Amino acid sequence: MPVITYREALRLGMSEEMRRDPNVIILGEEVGQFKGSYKVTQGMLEEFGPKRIIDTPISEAGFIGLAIGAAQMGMRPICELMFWSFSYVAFDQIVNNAANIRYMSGGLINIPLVIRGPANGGTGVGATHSHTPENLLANAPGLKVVCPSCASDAKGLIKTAIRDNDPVYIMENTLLYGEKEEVSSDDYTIPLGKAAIRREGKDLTIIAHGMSVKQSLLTADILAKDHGIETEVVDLRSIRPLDVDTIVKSAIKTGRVVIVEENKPFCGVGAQISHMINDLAFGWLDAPVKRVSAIDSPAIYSGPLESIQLPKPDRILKTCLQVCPSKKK
Amino acid sequence: MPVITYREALRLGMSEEMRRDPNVIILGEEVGQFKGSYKVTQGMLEEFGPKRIIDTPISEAGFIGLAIGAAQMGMRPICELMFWSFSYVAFDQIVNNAANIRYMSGGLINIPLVIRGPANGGTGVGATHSHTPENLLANAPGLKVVCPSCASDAKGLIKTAIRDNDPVYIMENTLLYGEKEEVSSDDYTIPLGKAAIRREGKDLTIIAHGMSVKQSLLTADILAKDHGIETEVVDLRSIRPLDVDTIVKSAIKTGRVVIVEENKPFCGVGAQISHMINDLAFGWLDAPVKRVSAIDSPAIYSGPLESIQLPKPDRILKTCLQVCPSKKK
Amino acid sequence: MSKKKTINESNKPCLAELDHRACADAPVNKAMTKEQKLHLLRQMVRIRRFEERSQKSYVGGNIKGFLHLYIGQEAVAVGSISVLGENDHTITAYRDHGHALMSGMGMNECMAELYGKWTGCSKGKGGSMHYFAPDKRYWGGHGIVGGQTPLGAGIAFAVKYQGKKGCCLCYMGDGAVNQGPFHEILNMASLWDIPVIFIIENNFYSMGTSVTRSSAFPEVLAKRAEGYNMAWDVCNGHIVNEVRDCVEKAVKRAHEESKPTLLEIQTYRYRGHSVADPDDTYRTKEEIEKFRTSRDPITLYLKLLLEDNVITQAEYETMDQAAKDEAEASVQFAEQSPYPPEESILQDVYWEEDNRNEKTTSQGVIFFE
Amino acid sequence: MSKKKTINESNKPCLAELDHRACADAPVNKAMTKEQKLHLLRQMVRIRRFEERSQKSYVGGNIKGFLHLYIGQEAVAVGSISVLGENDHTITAYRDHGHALMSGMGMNECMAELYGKWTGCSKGKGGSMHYFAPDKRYWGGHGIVGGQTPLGAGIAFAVKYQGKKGCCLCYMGDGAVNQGPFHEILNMASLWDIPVIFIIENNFYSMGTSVTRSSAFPEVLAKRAEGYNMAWDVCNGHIVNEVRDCVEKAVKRAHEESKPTLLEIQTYRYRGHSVADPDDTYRTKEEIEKFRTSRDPITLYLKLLLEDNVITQAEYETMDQAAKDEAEASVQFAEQSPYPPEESILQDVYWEEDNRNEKTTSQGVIFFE
Ligand SMILES: Cc1ncc(C[n+]2csc(CCOP(=O)(O)OP(=O)(O)O)c2C)c(N)n1
Ligand SMILES: Cc1ncc(C[n+]2csc(CCOP(=O)(O)OP(=O)(O)O)c2C)c(N)n1
Ligand SMILES: [Mg+2]
Ligand SMILES: [Mg+2]
Repeated sequence: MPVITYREALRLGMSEEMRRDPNVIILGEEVGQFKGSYKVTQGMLEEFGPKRIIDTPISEAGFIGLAIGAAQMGMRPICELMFWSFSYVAFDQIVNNAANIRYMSGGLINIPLVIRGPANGGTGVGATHSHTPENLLANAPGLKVVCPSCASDAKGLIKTAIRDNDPVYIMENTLLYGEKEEVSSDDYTIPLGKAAIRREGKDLTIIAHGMSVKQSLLTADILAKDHGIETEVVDLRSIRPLDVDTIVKSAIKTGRVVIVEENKPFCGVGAQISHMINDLAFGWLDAPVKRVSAIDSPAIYSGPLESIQLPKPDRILKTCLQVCPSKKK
Repeated sequence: MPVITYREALRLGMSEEMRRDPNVIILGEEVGQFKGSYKVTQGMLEEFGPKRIIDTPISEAGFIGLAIGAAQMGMRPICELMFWSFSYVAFDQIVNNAANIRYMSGGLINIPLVIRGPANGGTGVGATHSHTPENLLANAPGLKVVCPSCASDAKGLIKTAIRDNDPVYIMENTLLYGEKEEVSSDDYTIPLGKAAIRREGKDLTIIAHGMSVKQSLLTADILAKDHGIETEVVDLRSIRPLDVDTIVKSAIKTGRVVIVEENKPFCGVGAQISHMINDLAFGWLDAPVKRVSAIDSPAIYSGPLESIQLPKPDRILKTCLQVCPSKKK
Repeated sequence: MSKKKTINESNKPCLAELDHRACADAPVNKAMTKEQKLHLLRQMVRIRRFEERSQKSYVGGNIKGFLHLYIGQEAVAVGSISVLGENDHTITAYRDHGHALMSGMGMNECMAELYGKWTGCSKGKGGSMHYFAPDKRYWGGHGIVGGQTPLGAGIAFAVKYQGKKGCCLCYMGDGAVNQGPFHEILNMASLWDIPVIFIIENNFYSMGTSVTRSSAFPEVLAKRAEGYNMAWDVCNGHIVNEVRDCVEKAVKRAHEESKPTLLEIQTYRYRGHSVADPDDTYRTKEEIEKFRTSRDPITLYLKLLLEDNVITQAEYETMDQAAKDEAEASVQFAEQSPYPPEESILQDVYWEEDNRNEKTTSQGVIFFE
Repeated sequence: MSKKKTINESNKPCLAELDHRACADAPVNKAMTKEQKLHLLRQMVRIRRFEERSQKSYVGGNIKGFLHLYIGQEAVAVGSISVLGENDHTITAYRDHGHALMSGMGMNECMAELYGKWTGCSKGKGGSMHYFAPDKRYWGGHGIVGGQTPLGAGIAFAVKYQGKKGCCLCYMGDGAVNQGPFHEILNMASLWDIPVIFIIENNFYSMGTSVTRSSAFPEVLAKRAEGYNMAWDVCNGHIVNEVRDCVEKAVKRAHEESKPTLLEIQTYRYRGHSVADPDDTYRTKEEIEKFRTSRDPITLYLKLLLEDNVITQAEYETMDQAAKDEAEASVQFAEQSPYPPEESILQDVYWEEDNRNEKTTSQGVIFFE
């Protein structure tokens, strides 16, 4: 299998779907002539032409609303947000129109819309460019939210998202775009709502999504090496639908759970998962479910501080050892 | 003490503060000549004049952004949203500019802004007008969110909010505007972040905010009468800051907790509170923490169905009895 | 753009003399058959009687939420939609009963929707503000002011993408022109030659705010189009023939040049903003009364059709009675219909959940408790 | 509004001959003392040298995130801010170094901010896009395109409310004009006579998109103001005197009539959108080179001052060296400064938490884990 980047995997997934289905188009700022702000769409203008790869003005509410209207008519638009932070200027279109029209029409309409772009901190772009709104969006019934953590998932999930007949929002990560791995050239899809166990373990469960999966795996290595703790790492992949089964099974198996995410803590995805585990695995837990989220302030610019603010192995490790004491020492 | 409505209590609180401080102004659609869509500001144009009671175009992002700019300069604007649902067209201003500018300026700036308006279902206004975004807003560090459940709190909390030097968002309820109770004419304030125990009990704790407090109290009556269960009802009043102390003490005291809210379940306020209780009262609980939220679809229009969708005594009761079995029978 | 003489540029509700024969001889109107003319009249009457009847039910407590009546504005929806062809679409805001009925929706499904019944056009899930009929190319019914305007452009975009000669009429109120997304989409519509026709139904008030208290603009609102190099026009919405003439030109521009237009159609609502609006702070009873008596769209068109011997007074009365009967029957229908079943609350949220089959690639939990 | 001859209406970057003496004799410019003239030149040079030095640090890996350089556009910030008085304010977008320095901020605090240091103007919390100096009536530095435009109007609103004769200059890029909130605030500014001056710094590109690919508009962007009954003007941003003349008239309008203005100042950036932008897809190297050689704001103003014997070449070189030295020293300062302490992450979030005292009425938990 060819080794390609996360960025290329996204592009491949979209290109395959665009070849399959002429109703798929891409709209966004700088997606065409500029080749994409993060080069995800590089080369696609050449292949698919300006009718399908559409450079927009800086009018997120406008072009996403336009995409919703077009989606109602059977098109399958993919909107690129340069950052998910900019979803806030289009929030009404994104959560109200996209999520509610099907319901308010009694099911007469459906909206096969994909919105994608990066949602992460860690590169010093500051408080206005570092939002991770997966919790805000997954709050709305009618929407689906996925956060691929690696290249092969990126391809499989974006293809599913494009074929899905409901709005699916994909949160990527600028720090993952360059990460490489083997990605099949086959026409494969990954179901939404299916988590992946990235590492098996019996002592402790870490639940994570997106970049936090990587940080959690690094931590799991340390936990094994330095503390004799065997950690199971669950990559959610999809926030809504959510693979509650896998989560709860792992929680019951290990009895100890840490949730890692870049979300701000108050009503973050971790809060929802913690609630469900405490409910569904009540009596099975040997320690309270703990979270490692972004430290609860707006994203700080300063590099070394931002690195502390986001969940990294040192903070994750500390919390894991609270939940599951070291077996060595 | 005079008996006045929730609506009048809000008006009284705002009027008192406007008399105290010439920097307080009100901006919103129909707040002046029309006397307020829900008549909260009735008569204020006459008292304070058009310089301070300002009718705006239907431009929420514009006038809230304007208020943020004015607040930086030492003014203390109160923005009325006709419904909090319309915050979504101004979401960037509301969560990004209002929450982040202080931080990004290293503390040079502060934004004494109040935004208020109703956030509730239950009146058949449908999916686009029934949002309860307290969870989405309280997610953002830099913001404060309060949800008064009764007239005397409405006055005390809005006065505190106006004097607070940070953005405070007040979520009211069209179904509470007409509710009357004794409200002091004194110049009193209620601290943000202080919950109120509305009913004491030893068997079960219900945690609620806004309209759900009323529904919970009704349920507590039934629980006492029909099931011999003594329920403690905690009214959060404030979502952020949050009175974690009172919540956890009550949870430890009763060992059984139900959280009631109009929020949609996924990452609702209840998820956050459930997580905290499970963490801080770990080992003290006799049953899993359960939630009664809005049923997880967009707000339905049809009256009888909306009544099922929102938390009402019948659904609350059922969940309470799951968590705390009837003592009679 | 040409501006017609009947147009009011003072931007106060204006009662200058109107010519009910205006545009009667415009080609698009001259070409109508007798049945087509009667159709226009009948639709205006049906809309009015439907709404009057719904108001009665609302006041009687049988309808919840908001009820925004279109009474007085009927010629706008009727005139404009009457010039559309099979690839043309419509979308509007929450004051949507007129557009829905004129698009071919039935009174029964519309009334049942108001009653929140399972037989309603949206199964009782949408209510007054959210009527939809995609099979009639009618896309709602939208509650957030201005929120439907990018959707309208998107519909027209799709029509063009799919290679059809069609357009989308996208209606909004005078108060909606100050919502940001409308501005964004005006720019895009012009930049990309999208065959969308934005129609500002200027009834001179947004709730209790007169247009001059909410908007800064040159002579007319529609002139803002010039800032986007977009064609625009203004017409009088009390005269159905004038609406047809004006909209038909814009439709031609959309069909033949794939160009957008911003139209302003000046009109007036007789009722409060919604039925619950006390309507006593921003205009006088006399103003309403004068509009009702001097420029009612039904009266004016009836006068023309009587003069031209298209209809007799007796025939009109039969038509009117039929509309009343139809409205009354729709109330019967609504009242006898069941409410949606409880399990329907979680239906129509996700297409994929409503249509689970072997191809469904969604797993896990999608609804939460 | 008057349009000056040097203005380019083709809306492509235009290289027509420029007169470096344009507006030199306008009253606002004639009235300047020698020191004032030198001040303008010095500020342009300081901005340029500061940014060139910051670019070097960025390429060297010492600065994170985005770095949007203003090089080529200096005459806009310098000319416009130079005509302001003590009740006048400024606010801008993320390309904010020029406005910050011209507002009186020091190179040290600005460079330290880029380095993410505790001594930075925002304590290292804001970065390049978020410089603030309220004491200098400079309100940032904003990262969301168009998001600062309502704030600018709000600042001007407050000035007027407080009974002062002042205004706010609110800058944005040519790409920002298609953000909804800007449209909303244009309407409100005109409707309410807010003394705000919106300045579109039209450098003909938003990232890789030329202005004609992102906006539909008549001859010039600023003409959109007519849709709001707002005064507007366009000027050439390569010539600092022309900027001063144009902005000063708008400031007068704000001060004396409390009326807003929409200005378009045509300019050009030499560097990529940000330092990381490869800058190879949307314009030619030749285009950049021609701007740099034929219409550089510093070169043009220096030429004028040399001609008028305000400065000698040697004096200029001293000035330039001083700016370079100052920039270099600011790098030293930044490098030697500490990073913010870890506990500062949770400071400056809430005023009430940073200033807890007996009057604080906030209790409970405000930061979560
Ligand atoms: C974004 C948003 N803000 C406010 C409202 C509340 N609202 C509903 S209708 C309306 C007035 C609209 O007036 P206009 O656009 O003139 O339409 P008309 O009612 O006259 O048909 C307002 C303020 C809303 N629905 N959406
Ligand atoms: C709402 C929003 N959308 C997109 C962006 C990403 N972005 C940052 S700058 C920029 C281009 C802006 O160009 P222009 O307004 O012309 O200013 P210039 O960079 O030329 O100074 C874009 C698209 C953003 N910051 N905010
Ligand atoms: Mg109106
Ligand atoms: Mg630009």
